[in-house]
Amino acid sequence: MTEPETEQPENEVVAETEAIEQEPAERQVRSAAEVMAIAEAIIFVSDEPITSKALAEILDEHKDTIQAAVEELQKEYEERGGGLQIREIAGGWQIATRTEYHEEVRRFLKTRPSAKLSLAALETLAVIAYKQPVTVPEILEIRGVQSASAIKTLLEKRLIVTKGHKETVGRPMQYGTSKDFLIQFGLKDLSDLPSIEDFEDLAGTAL
Amino acid sequence: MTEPETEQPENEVVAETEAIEQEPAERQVRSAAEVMAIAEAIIFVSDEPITSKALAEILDEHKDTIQAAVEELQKEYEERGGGLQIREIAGGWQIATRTEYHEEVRRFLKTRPSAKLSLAALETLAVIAYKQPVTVPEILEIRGVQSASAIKTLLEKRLIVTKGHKETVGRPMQYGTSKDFLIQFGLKDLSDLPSIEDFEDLAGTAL
Amino acid sequence: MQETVEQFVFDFHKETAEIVGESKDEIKLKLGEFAGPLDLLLYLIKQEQANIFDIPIAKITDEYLRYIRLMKSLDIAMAADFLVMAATLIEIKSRMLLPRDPMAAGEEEEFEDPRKELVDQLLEYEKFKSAAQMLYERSTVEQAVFKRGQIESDENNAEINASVFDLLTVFQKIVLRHKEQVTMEIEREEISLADMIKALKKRIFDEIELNLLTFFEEMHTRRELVTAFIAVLEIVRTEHVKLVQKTTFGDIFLKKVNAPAAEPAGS
Repeated sequence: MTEPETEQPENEVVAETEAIEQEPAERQVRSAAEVMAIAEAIIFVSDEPITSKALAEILDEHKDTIQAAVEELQKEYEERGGGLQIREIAGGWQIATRTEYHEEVRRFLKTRPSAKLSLAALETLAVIAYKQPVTVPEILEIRGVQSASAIKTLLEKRLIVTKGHKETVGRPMQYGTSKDFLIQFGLKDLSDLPSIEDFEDLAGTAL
Repeated sequence: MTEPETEQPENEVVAETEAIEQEPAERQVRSAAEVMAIAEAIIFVSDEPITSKALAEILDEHKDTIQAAVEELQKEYEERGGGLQIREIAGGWQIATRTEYHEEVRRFLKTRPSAKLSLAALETLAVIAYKQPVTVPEILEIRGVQSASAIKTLLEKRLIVTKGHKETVGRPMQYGTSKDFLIQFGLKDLSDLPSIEDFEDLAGTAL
Repeated sequence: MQETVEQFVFDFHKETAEIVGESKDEIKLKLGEFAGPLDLLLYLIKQEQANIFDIPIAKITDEYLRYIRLMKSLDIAMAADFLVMAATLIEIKSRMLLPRDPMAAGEEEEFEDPRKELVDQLLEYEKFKSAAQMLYERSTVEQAVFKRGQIESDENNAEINASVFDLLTVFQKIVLRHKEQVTMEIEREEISLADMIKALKKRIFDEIELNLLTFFEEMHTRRELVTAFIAVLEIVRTEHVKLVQKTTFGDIFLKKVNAPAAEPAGS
C-alpha cells in the first residue's frame, strides 16, 4: 500500500466510467486559450499520439480550430524552452521530453539507448518501408540475402505488419510498416520519409 | 544456414536495462533554467511523484536548488494557465491535468478506442478465427480453459458474431469472426489470414 | 578458355586463408558487420577504391573468395547467398575473359557488359543501405525522447495490442499446448489448489519473477494445468503479484510488486 494518495487522483481519471451523457448538445463557447488548454490536457493523458481530428471530436470544435490551437501550443512550448516539447508523430500529437536532456532522463530511468536493430534488420526495414507492400522474394532480390530472421524480428518488434497475400504464384505474404514504425522513428507519416531517389546520388559517389 | 549474422546483434536489443555507470563524478554547471527544464522532463517521465531529494540526487544539485526550481516551475505552470499543473503529492512532484478540464479529459478517456485485447481474449479470438464456426465447448477443448468472459468481450467489441446453432446434442451456439474483425486486422477476407506456412520460412523457428 | 574451366572447378578447400595481421576475433568482428553478400561486395569495391561502374572484376572476385574462405576457416556459419554471389562473380569473371564475337558485336548492337546486372543491383542496394543508415540515425534521435510515465494502471492490465501475426502465433502456441496436454495425460497424483498456490507463491518469492509458460509447462496433466492456471489468477488477485510482459508479445512473467496488485486482466 505505498502512496495511496496517488491512487485517488488517478482513479478520478481512469475509473468512474458512468456515461457522461449530460449536455451533448449544449455547444460550449470556448476561448482560444481554453481550447489550447484542453487540447494540452488531452494530449498529455493520451497513451498514443492523438490526431487533430480526434481532438476536434472530443471538444466538438472544428478540426482547423484544433489544428491551429495545437500548433500555437507547440510554438509556446518551443519558446518556453522547458524540458518538454509537443511533436507531430504518426499523424498525431504527443508531448515528450526534449532530446537535450536525454542523458539526465536516462540516468533517472536507468535505461540505456535500447532497441538497436541489427544491420540486417535495418536494411530489411528500409526495403519494406520504401517498397511496401513487399514480399520476401522481392526483399531478397534487393538485399541479395535471405531476410527471414530479420523479418521475424521486425514482426516481433511490431515495426512491420502483414499486408495480405500477393495475388501471384504461391500467394506470398506481403509486408508493410506499422504505426509503431512511425512512432519509433519519429515520423509524421510515410511521406515524411525522405524519397529513395535522394539516396541515389549518394550511392554512386559515396564509393 | 539463414543469416547467422543477424542473430548476434539482435540479442543485443532485448534487455539492456543495466544501470548506467558513466560519469557520475563530472559535475556539470547548469543554469537555473536548465535545472528547471531537466526537473520538468524527469517529473514528466516518472511513474510516481518524485521528491526534490530524488531529483537532487539525479541532477547532482543541492536539494534547495531543486526545491526552488520546481516551485518556480509550478508557478510558471500556474501563470501560463494551460491544461496542466505541477502538484505536490505524497511528498513528491507530479504533472497532472488541471481539474477544470476533468470533464473533457474524462470524455476522452472514455471514448478512446480500445483495440487492445487481453491475452485470454486474443487466444479465444485466434481459436475462433482459425476454427470457425466453433462452439464454446470446442473452444474449451482447444484452449483448456473456460472462455465465456473472453467471448463476451469479443462479442462486445464486435470482433465475433454468432453463426447459428450447431446441430448436435444441446445445439450449442457457434461463433465466427465478423466484418469488424477483418477491418481491425487489415484482412481482405478470411482467406487472407496468414497460415502457418506463411511464416514457416521465417527462420524456421517455433511459431 | 583454359582459365574459364579453372574457375568453374574452383575448390575452396585447396586455397589457404591469406588475410594476415589481424587476430581471429578482429576478423570475426569485421565479418560480422556485413549484412549480406552485396554489402561485402560494396566494401571490397570501396577498399580497392574502384569505380563501381568499372569494377575490376578479377581482383574483386579474388578478394571476395578470400573472405568466403576465411569465414569458412573460422567456422562462421554462412548464408547460402554468400556462395551464390561467389558463383555469380566467377561467372562474370569468366564471361569477361571470353573474346567478343566479332559477328554479333556490330556497331548498332551494344556490347552487353557482363557486370551490368551486378552493378545495377549494387546501386539499387546501396540506396537502401543509405536508407537504413537514415533510419538508424532517426531511431537514435528518437531514443533521446521520452514519453510520460504511467498515469493509469494500464501495465497491470497486461493488455495486448494485437496484429494478425500475433493471432497466428498465439494460435500455434495453443495448438502446441493442446498437443502436449494430450500426450501428457497419464495417471498422476493430483495436486490441490491450495498446494498449487503455495508452491507458486514459493516460486515467485524465490525467483522474483517467474515465466508463466515455463511454469505451465511443468504441469503434467490437464487438470494440473487448470489448477495451475486458477492458482495464477488467484495469486494475481490476492497477492502483490502482477503479470508483466517485457517485450510486446513476449512471454508473460509473474512478478512480485510492492504496490497493490491490480485486478487481473478482465478478459
